[in-house]
Amino acid sequence: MEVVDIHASCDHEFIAKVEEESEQKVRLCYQCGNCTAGCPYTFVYDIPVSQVMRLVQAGQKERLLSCKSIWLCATCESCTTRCPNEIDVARIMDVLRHMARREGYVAEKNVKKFWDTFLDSVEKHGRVFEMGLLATYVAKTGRFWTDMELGPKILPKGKLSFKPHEIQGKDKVAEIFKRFREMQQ
Amino acid sequence: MKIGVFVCHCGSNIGGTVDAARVAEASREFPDVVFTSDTMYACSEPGQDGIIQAIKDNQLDGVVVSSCTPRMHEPTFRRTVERAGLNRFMFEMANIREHVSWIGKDKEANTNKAIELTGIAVEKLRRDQPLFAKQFDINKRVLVIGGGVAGIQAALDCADGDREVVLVERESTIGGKMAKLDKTFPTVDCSSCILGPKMVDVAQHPKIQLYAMAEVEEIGGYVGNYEVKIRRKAPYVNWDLCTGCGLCMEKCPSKKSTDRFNEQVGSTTAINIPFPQAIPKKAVIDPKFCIKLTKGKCGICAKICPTKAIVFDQREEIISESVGAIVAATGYDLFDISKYGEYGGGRLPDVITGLQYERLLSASGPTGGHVKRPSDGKEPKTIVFVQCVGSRDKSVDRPYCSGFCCMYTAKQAILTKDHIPDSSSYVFYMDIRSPGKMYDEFTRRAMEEYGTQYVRGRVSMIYPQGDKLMVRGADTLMGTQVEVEADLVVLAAGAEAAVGAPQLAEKLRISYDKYGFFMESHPKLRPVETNTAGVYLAGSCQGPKDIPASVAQGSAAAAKVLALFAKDKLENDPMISLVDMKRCVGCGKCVRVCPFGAIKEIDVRGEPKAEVIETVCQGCGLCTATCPQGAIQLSHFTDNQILAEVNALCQL
Amino acid sequence: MPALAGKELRIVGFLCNWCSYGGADTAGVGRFSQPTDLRIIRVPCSGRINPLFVAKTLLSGADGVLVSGCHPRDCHYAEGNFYARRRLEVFKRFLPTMGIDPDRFEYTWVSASEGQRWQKVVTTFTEQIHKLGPAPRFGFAHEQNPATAAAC
Amino acid sequence: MSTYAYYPGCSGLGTSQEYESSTRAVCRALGVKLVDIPDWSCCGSTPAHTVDHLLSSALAARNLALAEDLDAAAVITPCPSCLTNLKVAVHRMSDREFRMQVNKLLDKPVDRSTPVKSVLQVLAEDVGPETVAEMLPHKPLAGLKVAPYYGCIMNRPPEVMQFDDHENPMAMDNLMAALGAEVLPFPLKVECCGASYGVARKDIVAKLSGKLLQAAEDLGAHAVVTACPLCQMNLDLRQGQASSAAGHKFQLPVFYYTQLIGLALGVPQSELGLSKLCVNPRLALDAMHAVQAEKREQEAKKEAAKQIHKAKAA
Ligand SMILES: Cc1cc2nc3c(=O)[nH]c(=O)nc-3n(C[C@H](O)[C@H](O)[C@H](O)COP(=O)(O)OP(=O)(O)OC[C@H]3O[C@@H](n4cnc5c(N)ncnc54)[C@H](O)[C@@H]3O)c2cc1C
Ligand SMILES: Cc1cc2nc3c(=O)[nH]c(=O)nc-3n(C[C@H](O)[C@H](O)[C@H](O)COP(=O)(O)OP(=O)(O)OC[C@H]3O[C@@H](n4cnc5c(N)ncnc54)[C@H](O)[C@@H]3O)c2cc1C
Ligand code: SF4
Ligand code: SF4
Ligand code: SF4
Ligand code: SF4
Ligand code: SF4
Ligand code: SF4
Ligand code: SF4
Ligand code: SF4
Repeated sequence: MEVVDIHASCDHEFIAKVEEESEQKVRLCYQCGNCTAGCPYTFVYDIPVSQVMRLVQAGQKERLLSCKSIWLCATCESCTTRCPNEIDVARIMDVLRHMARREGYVAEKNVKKFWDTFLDSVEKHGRVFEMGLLATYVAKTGRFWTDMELGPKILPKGKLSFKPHEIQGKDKVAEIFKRFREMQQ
Repeated sequence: MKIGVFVCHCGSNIGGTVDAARVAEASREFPDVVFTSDTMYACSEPGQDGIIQAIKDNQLDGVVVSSCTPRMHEPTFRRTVERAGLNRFMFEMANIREHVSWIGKDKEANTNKAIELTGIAVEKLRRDQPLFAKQFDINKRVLVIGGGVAGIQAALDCADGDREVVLVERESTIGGKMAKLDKTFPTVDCSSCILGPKMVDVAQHPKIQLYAMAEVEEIGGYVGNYEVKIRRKAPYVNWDLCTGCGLCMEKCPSKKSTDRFNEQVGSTTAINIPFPQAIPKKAVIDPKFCIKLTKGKCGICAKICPTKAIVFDQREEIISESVGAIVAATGYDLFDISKYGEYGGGRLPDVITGLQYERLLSASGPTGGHVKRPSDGKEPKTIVFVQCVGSRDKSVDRPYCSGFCCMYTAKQAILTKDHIPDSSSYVFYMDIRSPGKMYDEFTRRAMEEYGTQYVRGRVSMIYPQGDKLMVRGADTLMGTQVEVEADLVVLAAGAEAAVGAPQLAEKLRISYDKYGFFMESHPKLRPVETNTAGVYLAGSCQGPKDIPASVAQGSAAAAKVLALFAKDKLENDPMISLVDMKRCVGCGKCVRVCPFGAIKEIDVRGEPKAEVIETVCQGCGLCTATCPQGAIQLSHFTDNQILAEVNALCQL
Repeated sequence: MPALAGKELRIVGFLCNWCSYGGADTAGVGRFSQPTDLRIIRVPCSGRINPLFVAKTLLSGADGVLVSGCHPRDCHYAEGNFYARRRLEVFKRFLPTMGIDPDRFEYTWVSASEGQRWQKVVTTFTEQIHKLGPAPRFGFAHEQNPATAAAC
Repeated sequence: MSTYAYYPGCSGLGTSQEYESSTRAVCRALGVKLVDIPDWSCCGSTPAHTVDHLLSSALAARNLALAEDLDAAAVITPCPSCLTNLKVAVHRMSDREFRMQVNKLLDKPVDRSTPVKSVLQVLAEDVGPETVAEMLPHKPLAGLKVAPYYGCIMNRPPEVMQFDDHENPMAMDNLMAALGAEVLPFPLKVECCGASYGVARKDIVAKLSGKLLQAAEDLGAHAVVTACPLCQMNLDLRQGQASSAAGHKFQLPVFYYTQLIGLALGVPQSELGLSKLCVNPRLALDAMHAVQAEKREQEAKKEAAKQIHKAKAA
């Protein structure tokens, strides 16, 4: 196991940034583990959420931004709701994800691709085009649709439209994305 | 007038961020100041001797010490100047520690501020007058409020000190929480075996007057002379006649009454004696459940009672008592676990509080000491204990540690193994707090000898699965989520202030913290005194405390009462209001405003005038701020003095 | 002595001995750092405070006055703070007629245990006064501008 | 009753068509007036807030701005995911600074703070289970054992959602009880079903949804009732995947609560969309009818016995 020099490796700037963007004080966490206890996703996490909190306190940026957990958090709000110190843990998970994106870390590529494809669809049509979303996702991941067996279940129900639901204001929605990107620069 | 100014460094406490020498030097410029010096520790023996020497050498008429808060050392220095022959009121203090050096970082600003605060103290001192205390009689009886173990101890110690004691308990029996416990840590001796005899002593002590089912209604007066009104609720039984035979309980048909003593584990009869060792051992009817009192029918108990003690039309009564001192010992209550929806508190019958579990363990409890879970009466084999429920949790506004639940959880885990040898116990904890004599050894025994599994982490949710309870928690040391299927879950519900504690504090005119616990005068040096003279604290009404600490405080409070009663006369605080007869127009406004009834209207040659009863006045100054003529002035805080302070700050 | 030139304004506090003065002590014991402008005058009870003291203080050149007592119902003398509140509430409404910005005067409650609250009260009030700037000077109080006078 | 600005959400046009149509039908039947937000756009759902909170709020806020012109009592939506995004946007925009930032991204700025509610909240609070019960004295769903499942974000975090109990919500329970259904105390009401990981990580959904289905089955439920398109899809469409993961075949119909209310109120089949469900709803309805039939039979027997008794006595 790696020995961590807790003085030298603590990235204070990172801690400050997480605190600023999430508007949460990570020092309030006393490591009770309640968030981990309640998190339905612990079974797929590489770092349980209470340890994510601990690593933020210890300023371990690299380990955090490269972990899988931040991509697998479903924002179910269990941790936020039950944290005895009223820390919005889910929001910290979100913020870590934002940072990972900005700095080019993606530990769960398919999850990111799915979300990106979803937003592309919104940007393009104003609303999500479910069928198009699936098609693009399959194309992007280069994986054949893993849910193939669901096809016969859902297609006959006539629920998935083969045509996007375009809206009049779709340019306005696209504009939101555009302005957002400009603002980011 | 000749004034001396002494500026304290308090080691580096003041000296670190205030230039004490410069404060002393600058003070020389103030009017009437003839001597200044700076000293390392003003309150130390050489420090005080230095002051005395300077008074004598320079024939000083008054002294200013610039140091810590007057709430700490004003009495100390008053005694110092008295030893040098001055009147103790010819002394002022400037608070340059708590209000300056400890809160400001800028040394220059601090020094400037310290000089100014010293300046206003000098201006006030220039207008001080020697004041002399009056003596008054003291009523050497004591009121103890709350008959838990702390109140019992205080009452017995005072009574053994030959003082009359009035003990007021709101339940129908004394004993408090300790009476409900099975065994007690760290010795695991039976609670009622050690408390029972003390309770009997209370009942039999000729110096103790016990009022059970009673609460304090109103408190008037002041140290040495309190007037107390006590409201005694109606038990619907004439207690002079009731022998505690219990025949009525056997026959009462209303069997679904709330069983308060057993923490609502099961129910009881409408007429009830809470437990066999109750003191007083008298029956009480719960009017909410008595068929006679709710529907007019029944009356079986009245027929059966051999002494004809039942009185259905009994009314509550108000009793007056005069006492000289009061001990508050009203204890704590438990956090309401239903606030934790995720634990199913109050919803799932097999999720219970620690105190309920004590009743299940107790041989005199509703299950006769056989641990049976409430839902189906089965003996549980897997028991999960969850610590810090309603403690150390900001989200439910209980950030404090309840102090004793780590220990009682360990105790309950040990007792569980004794009761059910083939059981497994799990304790979810965040930290184990066991800082007492033999305490840590005790929790270690729970783990090492009794095989209790301690899991470091909080529990997030508890939900039923079949006839079991699924407990989902974390083991932070293992770094993972864990689950246990339990038969019974015991929540270590934290302690909170007793119901009604703030209201009682207001009647006693003592302070309480934001959670309702009573405030002591000083957290370290005056732990059982309050800021109201003659009112003392004992036990967990001041903050969660285990039995040893509660008993120690009961005795400490008794010692304070006995020390107070060792004097035959008390001296009043001479900082009282006085009326200037020439100015008073007899409007009576001050008479009406005084909260203590300390001003009476007198007749001076046919004209109404106000007069202050010196031993009654508490020195609040409300009258002074009210009088339209400026005729009534609070000594030591006169209008002139306060305005001189204002001027010193503003008009230079 | 004037307030420290350029750094401080003149703020005077009237605090009851039992609650707020104790709260200020608690803040000190807890080392809760605060701006240095405030000078505290200790009185037994907020009920002792005659509104005229506050008026006099403001007219004499103070830039702000803070009165603090026990929480309602928590008065050491039973009901002193109740009278204080009534008087000071009326007084505050009366301030504009005296040509004084009512924001220069605040009254509040802080108990002896509330060190942190005291820190907040002082910090906020001091900020508020700094926003208002030095009070306009009344001719009769003094000629000299305290802000330019040398420290002690 | 007031008029509400209605935000259907994207899935209502596709995978949750039956939720959409049954919601409209039930609202009509219960006198809840809906006015669609004209030209509404996607709220951004989960993907948006995983990218950035400002972008996420702006996508939601575009709709809030459009709704302002409708002058409605509240913006309401059937979908908890949309609800969360809209509510969080409103919540955060109470901070002026943040609102200004959001408005910078929008063509039409948000001026006021509009209340946002779920359709469930309106039905539970503004209509109320008592009203529903009064309309249905014959308790049409008697005998149907349901496990109400709220999903993780309908009530959480409580500071933002401000609706019902966040650990043990009861709104749907009470509505179902009003229809006469037997409501089971479902212990995992607010546990997560796997959310939107169905496509990228279906193993997660299979496991989490499997837990929920197992708990409902253990209670003896005839059906699960949901209020969320994603939950419904995970539990219904992906029930087979959950079964394979659990190594145990689940056969639990998963209704939208609006479908059951609609069924009880006699809303036409075309609007209920029961045929759009994957696990055959008949399984549950047949069980219900069986219970009802048995009960009728028992009552008839009792009645007969009484008659005989009377006759004998006479
Ligand atoms: C589950 C559990 C297990 C515990 N086990 C142990 C143990 O093993 N060992 C140990 O050392 N400690 C134990 N404790 C702690 C112990 O209960 C307390 O230390 C002790 O009871 C404190 O005594 P007290 O007199 O201060 O308060 P209490 O016992 O609460 O007594 C206060 C009394 O005042 C009365 N009262 C309240 N308000 C009023 C009023 N306004 N007027 C009149 N009367 C009033 C109450 O009715 C009560 O009788 C345990 C606590 C719990 C919850
Ligand atoms: C590093 C440290 C920091 C601490 N900080 C704090 C703190 O911040 N807050 C706090 O509350 N507590 C603190 N404590 C604990 C505190 O020191 C004790 O609570 C306190 O001193 C106990 O007082 P005492 O009178 O019982 O014992 P002591 O202070 O030990 O006094 C005993 C006295 O008896 C004398 N004596 C011993 N034997 C004999 C004999 N046979 N004949 C005559 N005289 C004898 C000794 O010389 C001594 O003067 C701290 C302790 C340590 C070690
Ligand atoms: S629940 Fe809160 S305090 Fe506990 S470990 Fe998680 S973030 Fe920290
Ligand atoms: S919000 Fe994310 S981290 Fe928190 S409990 Fe849910 S999935 Fe886990
Ligand atoms: S007088 Fe006060 S400030 Fe001075 S040494 Fe003593 S405690 Fe410290
Ligand atoms: S009331 Fe009568 S019957 Fe009941 S215990 Fe007292 S003496 Fe016995
Ligand atoms: S009169 Fe009341 S207390 Fe007496 S036996 Fe009947 S129900 Fe019980
Ligand atoms: S004593 Fe132990 S269980 Fe109780 S609050 Fe403190 S740490 Fe928690
Ligand atoms: S100071 Fe005045 S009002 Fe206060 S107790 Fe004395 S006489 Fe009464
Ligand atoms: S208020 Fe003043 S003038 Fe009136 S009676 Fe009292 S002392 Fe005299």
